[in-house]
Amino acid sequence: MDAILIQILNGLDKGAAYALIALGLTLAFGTLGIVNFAHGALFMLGAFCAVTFSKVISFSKQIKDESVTIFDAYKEIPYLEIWWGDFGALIVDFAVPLSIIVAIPVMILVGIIMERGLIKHFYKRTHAEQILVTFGLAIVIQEIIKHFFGANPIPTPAPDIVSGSAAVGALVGLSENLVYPWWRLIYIVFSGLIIFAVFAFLQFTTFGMVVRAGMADRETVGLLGINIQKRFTIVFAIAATVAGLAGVMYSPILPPDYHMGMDFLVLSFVVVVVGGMGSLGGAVAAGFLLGVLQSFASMNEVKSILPGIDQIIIYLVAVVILLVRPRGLMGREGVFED
Amino acid sequence: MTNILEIKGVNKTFGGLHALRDVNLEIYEGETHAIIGPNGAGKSTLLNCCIGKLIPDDGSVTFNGNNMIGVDAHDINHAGMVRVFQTPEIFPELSLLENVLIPALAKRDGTFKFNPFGDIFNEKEIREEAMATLAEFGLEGFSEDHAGSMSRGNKRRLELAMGLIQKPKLLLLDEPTAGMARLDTNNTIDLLKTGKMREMTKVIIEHDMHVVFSLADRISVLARGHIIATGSPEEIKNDPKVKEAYLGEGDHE
Amino acid sequence: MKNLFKSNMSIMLVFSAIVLTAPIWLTPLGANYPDLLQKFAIFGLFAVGYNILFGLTGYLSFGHAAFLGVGSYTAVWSLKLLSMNVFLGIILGTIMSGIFALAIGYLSLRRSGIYFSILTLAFAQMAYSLAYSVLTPITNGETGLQIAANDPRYLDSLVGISQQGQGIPSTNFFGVLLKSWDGYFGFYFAAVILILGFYLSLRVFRSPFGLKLRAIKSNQTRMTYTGFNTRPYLLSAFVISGMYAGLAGSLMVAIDPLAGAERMQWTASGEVVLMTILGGVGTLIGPMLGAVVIKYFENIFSALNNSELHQVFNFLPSFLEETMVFIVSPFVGSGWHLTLGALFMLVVIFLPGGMMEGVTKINSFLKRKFGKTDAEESDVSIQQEVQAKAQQGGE
Amino acid sequence: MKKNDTNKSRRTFLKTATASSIAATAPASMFYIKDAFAAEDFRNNPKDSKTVTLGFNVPQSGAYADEGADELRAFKLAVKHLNGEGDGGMMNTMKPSMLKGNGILGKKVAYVTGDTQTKSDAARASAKRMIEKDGALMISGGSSSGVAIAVQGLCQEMGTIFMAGLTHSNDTTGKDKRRYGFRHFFNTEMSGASLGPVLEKEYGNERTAYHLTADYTWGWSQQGSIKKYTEELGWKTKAAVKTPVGAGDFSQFITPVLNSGADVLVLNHYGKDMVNSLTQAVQFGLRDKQVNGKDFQIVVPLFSRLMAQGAGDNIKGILGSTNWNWSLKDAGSQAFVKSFGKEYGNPPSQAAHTCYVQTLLYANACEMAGTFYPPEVIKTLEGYKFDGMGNGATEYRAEDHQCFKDVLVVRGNEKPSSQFDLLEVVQEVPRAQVEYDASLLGGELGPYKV
Repeated sequence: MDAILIQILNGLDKGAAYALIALGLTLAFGTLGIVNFAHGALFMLGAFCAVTFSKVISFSKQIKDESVTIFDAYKEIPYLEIWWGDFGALIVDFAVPLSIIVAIPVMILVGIIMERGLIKHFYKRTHAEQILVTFGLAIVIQEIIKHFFGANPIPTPAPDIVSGSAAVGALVGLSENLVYPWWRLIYIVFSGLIIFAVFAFLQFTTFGMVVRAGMADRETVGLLGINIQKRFTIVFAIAATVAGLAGVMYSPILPPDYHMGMDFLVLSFVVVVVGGMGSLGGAVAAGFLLGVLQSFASMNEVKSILPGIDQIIIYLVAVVILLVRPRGLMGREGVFED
Repeated sequence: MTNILEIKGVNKTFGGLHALRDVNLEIYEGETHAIIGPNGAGKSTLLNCCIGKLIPDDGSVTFNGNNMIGVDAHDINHAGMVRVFQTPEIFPELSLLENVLIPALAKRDGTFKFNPFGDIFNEKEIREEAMATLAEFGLEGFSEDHAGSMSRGNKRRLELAMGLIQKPKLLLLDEPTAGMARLDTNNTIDLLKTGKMREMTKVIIEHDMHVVFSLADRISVLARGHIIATGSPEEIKNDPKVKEAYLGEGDHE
Repeated sequence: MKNLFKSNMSIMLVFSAIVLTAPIWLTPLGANYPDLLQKFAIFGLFAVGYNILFGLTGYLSFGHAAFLGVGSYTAVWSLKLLSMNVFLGIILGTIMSGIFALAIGYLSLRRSGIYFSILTLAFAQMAYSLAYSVLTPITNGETGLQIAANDPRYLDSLVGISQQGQGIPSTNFFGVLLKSWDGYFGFYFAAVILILGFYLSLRVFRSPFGLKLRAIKSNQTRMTYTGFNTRPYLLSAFVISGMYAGLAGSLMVAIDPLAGAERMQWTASGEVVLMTILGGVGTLIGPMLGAVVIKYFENIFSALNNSELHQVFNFLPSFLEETMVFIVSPFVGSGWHLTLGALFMLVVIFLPGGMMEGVTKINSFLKRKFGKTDAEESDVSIQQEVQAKAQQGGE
Repeated sequence: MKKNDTNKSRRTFLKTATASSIAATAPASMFYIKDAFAAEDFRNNPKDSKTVTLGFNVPQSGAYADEGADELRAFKLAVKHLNGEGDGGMMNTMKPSMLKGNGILGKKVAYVTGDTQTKSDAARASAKRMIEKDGALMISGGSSSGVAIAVQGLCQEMGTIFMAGLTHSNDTTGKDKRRYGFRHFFNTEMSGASLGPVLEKEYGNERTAYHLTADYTWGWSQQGSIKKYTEELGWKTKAAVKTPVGAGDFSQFITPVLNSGADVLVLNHYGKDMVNSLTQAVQFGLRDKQVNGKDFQIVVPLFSRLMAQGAGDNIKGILGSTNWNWSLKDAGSQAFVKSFGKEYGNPPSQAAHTCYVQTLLYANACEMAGTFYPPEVIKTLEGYKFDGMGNGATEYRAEDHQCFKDVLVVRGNEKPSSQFDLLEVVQEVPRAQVEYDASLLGGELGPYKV
């Protein structure tokens, strides 16, 4: 029972990341008709917002380390700590959650620049060309990051207070063995909030209504004389921000490196396809579903029956879905079904 | 007269919409048969049921004595029923000559032939035939130009050439003059009336009455998914049901 | 198009001459060492084959690296179990990847457009993941599959060749070691196969089969109503290009008998897409050109460092030299991917026909400038284009 | 230049072909000829050149990039010392030594570098570039056994000596050993032999282990060795799960451990993988657990200070083995740490140490042989006994080109005295305890001449 529960939690955790990335991807696809291979790079950029922010606020003074005698060594102490003492240390410690404040405007800006500068010129080009140009863009973005941050993952720890694990089992009256890291729980909740916010925005605002109408029938909305261009830009900025926030919060789980976007890109595309191209609900559902499936597939009991299944389960599901039901779980009929 | 195409009791519904109701139609060999009707009467649906794009709910479509329902589109083509599209469907990136070579190759190679070592430049016979066909439509001067850069009138000619080179038993023309200026329309009418095109069995879907009455040997009128009349142009002109259902409205268009 | 095909013979002669003299004319570029030359030939072959699918039919596969990997693994196993003669390994590698391509293509081609791309991507990733995990007895996983001194090599021992006690034998082609001539034999071997492969692709391009593939790319629906069953055509193109990939993969093994799973990863598939687009998709020579450029970047550009840059710019005044080095340095060395990505974007945005389109444009520009008759011709075609656009707009 | 070479080797090829009786009598063309160097000539022979080029092939990206960066620092330092710059480091403590600080055989040492990306294909490509284009006479480096084995195979083929960097799999000097490959670093067999008794002392005989293993030659080798030695103690092995290299998120592999009934987790991971898996194992509360009435323990059989730095507090108290640590007090280690620390502001890692030593050993062997001709250099290194390089008296065993020396069993330091003082040496296991017969691991070295 514990084993099952913990696999579910673990699946939700993975699924939360998949769902968040896929959500932005499918939003951009559904409204703008853009197949964005640079979406993974946006996720990565978000994570590097956290990295940059924590680097900046932990900017340090070098102090000679007297304990090393054999050669001259230097210790680094953040200036914030020197100036503000414990409070400064606390801020440094909370770098990741605090960096959300920075990440939101940065990602919005990145989204706007990307849409205005490049994506907008590709609305009328073929999907293949969109894939190719955004693939190129993804390479450029990740190489720029590599240039400034190096090729190696940069540890970006969560605040100390949540670095341990929560006794989830004891909390809900189950076995005490059932523990789960705090930060991963936070990630699940956080992604739930973001997803809720996006859906609420689309559901309850006029802007959202237009966007939803656009997803249903782009041409008609264009004919209504609504300034679609501006809305497209905003939608793209939202998609970028969602991906970016997913990246920020993911950085303590996986030390960010310049390549992390590419690793998630393929998976999130699969998630979008399984959910149904252009279906927001589908993307979220498929994200969590695939996360949980993958988590269960990596149980030893499963692997002993189907060796290697944990490595391919996601792709396998995608292949089956594409062959049997190309519109995906919740996609509309006719989207790309030829 | 022998029937080349027989449509019997065809019904087709989309959701709640009854697009075709018990349609019966016979096309005689050698005739030019026009199907007319107001927008949304089901003309295109009927055509699509013939060429394998749609499968009727019930009824039969027999071509040359063979059932055509559920047969793949490419096999229907090889049976001898060839379609010319409303908006010219050509290969825009290929040259005009290549555009005509393709259907000629289809005629020769069948639905699939793996011949990666042939040489398209040495296929003298088929190239000459293609050039001759282009010449028939006055396109020989453009044979090396990209089809996509042609004017709409030339695209239409090209498409007719593509249909003709396959020597079909029956040519289905879907609004061959749609969107054309009067001059082009008249040119197209002339094209369809002269040379090899004249003798060919044709079904024309059209709502330009000028075209219909210039070309058709017989006319069927489709209204709300149902054939309300079939006959010679004179008979149709004087049919009160037709007047009511179609011609009256047609004048307004 | 026609000019391109004017003469089979002269194209092949020029191509062969350029390829076979590569060790000489690449010397000033520092790219004349065997390993890189071999890479040019092998990846050129890979791209030329990929172009038969992507260039002719327009189907964007993101999984061709899997076939390259299958070819490699098969070839290593042939070296291990049968013979150190690479002839057999290359044949078997090509056939085996053809079989894989048939299976994957059969399923993937049930969909088109982006769904096709994602299907191929998923299949290739599965192959990669399995090669990395469960299939390690066959692939030796991350370590890579290598030959060993005590491999059985049944065919070799059958004809009485034994290498016991001599360490690990080298690959040979009917007795001639691939590493002979300081490794240049390996290059010439690959180059001859490249020339053959290029000739084959040339034939495909100008065959009725090739024309039909181009027609499918142009308007697949129309092909169906013209009487063609398009799927077998697509499948043939897919299998042919898969076999090219397998051939390239087994050539890699022939020259360097090792197969690693990473050559099956989707980014490796992405690389061949980059090559094809960069050079000019659907053109005969473009993909080969793209492969050379990318491999040159990867091997030479990536090894450039600041001191070498200073040498390049040392004709400038020193402050300018510093500035130039500062500007250029992020784009070379480990930053070569940045150059590649940026170049690729520029090509997709401004030159969808790749470098070959650039060549054509420059050519016609020069002609317009210096040759009157041609200028008139191009003016006519421009007029036609304008006309066509105006008409489309009017609809 | 190129043309000459080609002619020469073609001539050599013909000579060999006619001289060889097999060639003369071979019935079919499907036979096999050995290419050979004439004794006076060999690939990249520096001849009259004033410099000799060495190739340093290290991971600059991927899971082992930290080690790679440190290796490169060590190589640069070694080249400096060989050329007589700096304080000379271990050149002053190495014995016997013929190094004079004037390069190698009077030729100044130059070097080229490459990025292995921790991938076999990429590593071979960059090694090939260094040999074929840059004229490297010796290749060294690497931080993965997969890469080491791949590059070692290539070097045998090319007739270029390979002085392995950090490679810990048994296969490097076992199943896949090569005449042209040498390893100073220890291996998993030695780790198992040294760690076994300590584990018994600390955790007793009744333990159930759960292995998470990097899925490649080193992981398999280490899992095998640890399993072998712990099962000899009476431990049980609950499961051994393979994880992909560079997986990043190991949570899906760690969660099954929680309820498996195992009370020891053996992490057969290295570099970033180990930092991630250990951190996540701790996050999932493994170290606070009680299983079978015992405290749950984590063991990391191959340790390095760089990893300890990455893992932070999580590493405290965890047992493992290491080839070398900067805290050693012998003269050689001290000289090296001093020199390295002065240059870079931090102490060298074990990866840096082994690469530095390997470079010096190669240079010294050339001096001793009086030539760069690889077969002669190889013969000098085989059976070479030396001291003063940080691990006590050491021998390059001729049968498998494996160095035999003392091994360190270490523990994550609970109370570090400085930011670098992360590993506490539990025991210096003497060489005799970790020595094994060369036949145990099999393999075949192959010929001197290629």
